[in-house]
Amino acid sequence: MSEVFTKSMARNIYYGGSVFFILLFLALTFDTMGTLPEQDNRAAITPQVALGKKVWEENNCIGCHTLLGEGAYFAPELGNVYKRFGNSTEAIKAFIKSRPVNGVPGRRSMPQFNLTEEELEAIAQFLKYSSEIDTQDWPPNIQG
Amino acid sequence: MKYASQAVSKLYFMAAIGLFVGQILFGLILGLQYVIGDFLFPAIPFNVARMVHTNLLIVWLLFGFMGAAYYLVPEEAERELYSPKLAVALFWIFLVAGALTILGYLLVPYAGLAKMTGNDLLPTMGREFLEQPTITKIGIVVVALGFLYNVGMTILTGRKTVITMVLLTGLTGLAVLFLFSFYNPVNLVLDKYYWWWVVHLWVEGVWELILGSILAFVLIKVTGVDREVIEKWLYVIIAMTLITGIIGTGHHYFWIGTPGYWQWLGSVFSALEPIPFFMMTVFAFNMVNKRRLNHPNKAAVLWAEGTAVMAFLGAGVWGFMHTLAPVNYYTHGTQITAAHGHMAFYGAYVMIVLTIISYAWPIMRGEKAANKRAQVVEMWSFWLMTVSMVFITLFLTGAGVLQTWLQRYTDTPLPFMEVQAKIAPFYWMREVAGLVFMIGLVLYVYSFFAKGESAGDATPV
Amino acid sequence: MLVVLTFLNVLLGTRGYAGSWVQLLTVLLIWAKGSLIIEFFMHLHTAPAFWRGMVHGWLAVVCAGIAGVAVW
Amino acid sequence: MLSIPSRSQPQLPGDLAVWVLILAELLVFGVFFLAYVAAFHGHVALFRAGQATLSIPAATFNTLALITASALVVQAIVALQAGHTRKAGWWFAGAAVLGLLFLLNKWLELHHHMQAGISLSTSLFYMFYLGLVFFHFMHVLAGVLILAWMSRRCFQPRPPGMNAAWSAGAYWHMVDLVWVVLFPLVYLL
Repeated sequence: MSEVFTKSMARNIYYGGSVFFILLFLALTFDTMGTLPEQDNRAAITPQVALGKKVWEENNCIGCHTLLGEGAYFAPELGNVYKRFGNSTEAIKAFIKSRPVNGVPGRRSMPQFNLTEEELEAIAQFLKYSSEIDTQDWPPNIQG
Repeated sequence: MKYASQAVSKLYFMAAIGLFVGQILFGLILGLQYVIGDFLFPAIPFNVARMVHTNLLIVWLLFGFMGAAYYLVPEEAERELYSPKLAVALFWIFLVAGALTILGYLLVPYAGLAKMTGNDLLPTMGREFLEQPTITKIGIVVVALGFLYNVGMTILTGRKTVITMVLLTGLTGLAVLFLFSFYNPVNLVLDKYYWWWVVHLWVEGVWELILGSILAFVLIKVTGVDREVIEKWLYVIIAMTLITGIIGTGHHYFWIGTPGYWQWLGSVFSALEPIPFFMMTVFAFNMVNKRRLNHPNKAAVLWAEGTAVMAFLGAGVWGFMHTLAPVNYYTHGTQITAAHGHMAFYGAYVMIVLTIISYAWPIMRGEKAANKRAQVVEMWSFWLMTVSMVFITLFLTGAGVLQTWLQRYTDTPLPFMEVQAKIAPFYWMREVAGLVFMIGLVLYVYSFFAKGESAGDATPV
Repeated sequence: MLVVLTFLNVLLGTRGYAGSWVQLLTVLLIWAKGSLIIEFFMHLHTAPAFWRGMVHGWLAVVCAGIAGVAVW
Repeated sequence: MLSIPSRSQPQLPGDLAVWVLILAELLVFGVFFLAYVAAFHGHVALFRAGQATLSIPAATFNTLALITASALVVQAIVALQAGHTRKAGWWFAGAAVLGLLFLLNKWLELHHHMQAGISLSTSLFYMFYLGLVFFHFMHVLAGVLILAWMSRRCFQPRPPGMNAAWSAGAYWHMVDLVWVVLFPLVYLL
């Protein structure tokens, strides 16, 4: 079986193929950006939600939890925690507040972050906003 | 060693291995925290340990890539490095910045670190893998630019080969895509969408170019196969990588608030992502079989072949397992993801860095290959680490399957923490496998100091 | 030849015939046209068996998939 | 049917690298075709309603354009093999123009749908229709660029080698082959 296999052709395919698929990806991104307003719940983003996201980030919550399935797998999914806690921001706040400083012997426990009342309300609102993003019906059930 | 300036890579390799040890140490802590929940609490909570574990991984791999570039670029370009001084300076800047960041993670509460480093001015912290303070991120950009300048000038003013051009494209892509880590909109969906441009397009895009070119370089050296042959296969393989991998980003856009068509696009293209890895395996073994010389560095050949196989298994097979949207619907964000992540990172990136270190280190010490006993020790460490990683992956997969079943798939789903208690035996076994990995790593470090009779010269087949 | 087959294809498709035999015929036409392209345009009739088999195999699988649904 | 001197030994017409690409592309299209078929099976009424909004005459014209262009490419290769480089250049140019016609026609069709406010997210049918057609559209675009490039090189002092010509041809025929399946599948079935 004889065949021709040249380096220049392989190179052309590498460059051509890359450019082709980068352009395609950009086109799809463009389309996605146009569609997002319908499903990313951006109307619900208030200054409070913005503060909540900042609290979320500055306490590295993603280091234990997942949010919409992404993050660490050490603690429960929080994308739907608002719904799991019976559509209650108060329940979320109460849980965060109640964490013991020195943990629970032998068990995993969330640290006590000593958040202010404003921060607590903000993070709860952020989690409420997250739970209302259209995620194509994910997670499969309320347990996340 | 053909060019004196190649020696700077020694610094980089040393740092890489040192940080690797640190990474595994924190891996063991994490593994223990999975089963003894209050281990080291509240001194080192899980999130801090995990951040250290993953960030050390990224940083030491970057050290490894840079060291590899400083070693192979002068040899390929047939000239001294453009500026060895810059390379040394950047090394210390990067190391000190990295060490300070890690110390910051460990000594200051994360929120305090955010305040200290002015996260208010440009909030970029607190996102998975991108936890570094904004100022560290800026430092990474500066180091990357200086590094690119140094390597780029060497390549562009010297002999240009396919290997160096692909490497340069990969490194440039790495630096450019990292810029998206500074974009952090409040809109969570947008945040996640572009976050993947760093994470996915790194590990399933440009990093694979770096992997491919390092592997090609080592294969040319240890097999003596014609450069033409290796270079055109390199082109075809990385072309396939980008053709499948770029739209393959879609497998992260299933459930984060993005349009439904990504489920189809992501599933199809990422289902094809194993192809380039498969080609790489076939390619590596073919080249070794067609070798025209018997290189005395048997360990380096073993690492190179191991990379091809484990990258295929970890990135290809384990990735494919949960990449189809209907499967991913149930497995998304479970221990299955962790299993895939461990084997893919080890197989593709850890092993390629160890391959180039294995090849280059003896040469930088003035030998063709390490002595026979050192090589035997090194090969033992290869098998210990690789086999224990296979077991870590299998145990995590077991944990993930059970977790998916109990928490997601049944009619009576159990809460997260109850499920975690039920899968604890898998975590224990994973921890044991992790200990074996650590033993392998200690043996690996020891292999640099082992003494024995010389390994001899390359002989024609 | 290909042109004629295309018109036949269109004719079948537009006349609104229902039923799986029309669909099967359509698939048959796809297969015929595809084979012609592979053999003569792509010039695979002088190619090594592996490549010829791969491309023909692709066409066969796709056609079988379409036909499968038509009958099912 | 067409007279191309056959060779004694089995040989791949074109570069191995191109054939690897062709197999990969066929694989992608093939998976999407089968996915389409499966989705069709699940939502027959939706797909039938969607198909009714498509223009069959325009697509028929497009099929003929692509097939003719493929035939012209074959002529170009025959001419090039015989050493008639200028003639080959014209054949390539003709094929490229037909490809352009395809693109123009297709663009009008897509534009029409976009005007009607239809997008990838409108329905499952339109996701497949627009996705497949646009993906193929990009391939034709790439093919036209390649053919135009080949044509230009034919008029230059150093004409392209046979390997390049066969490879360009093989890629174009692949685009044609995919359309020959895509057209009946999406428009007619």
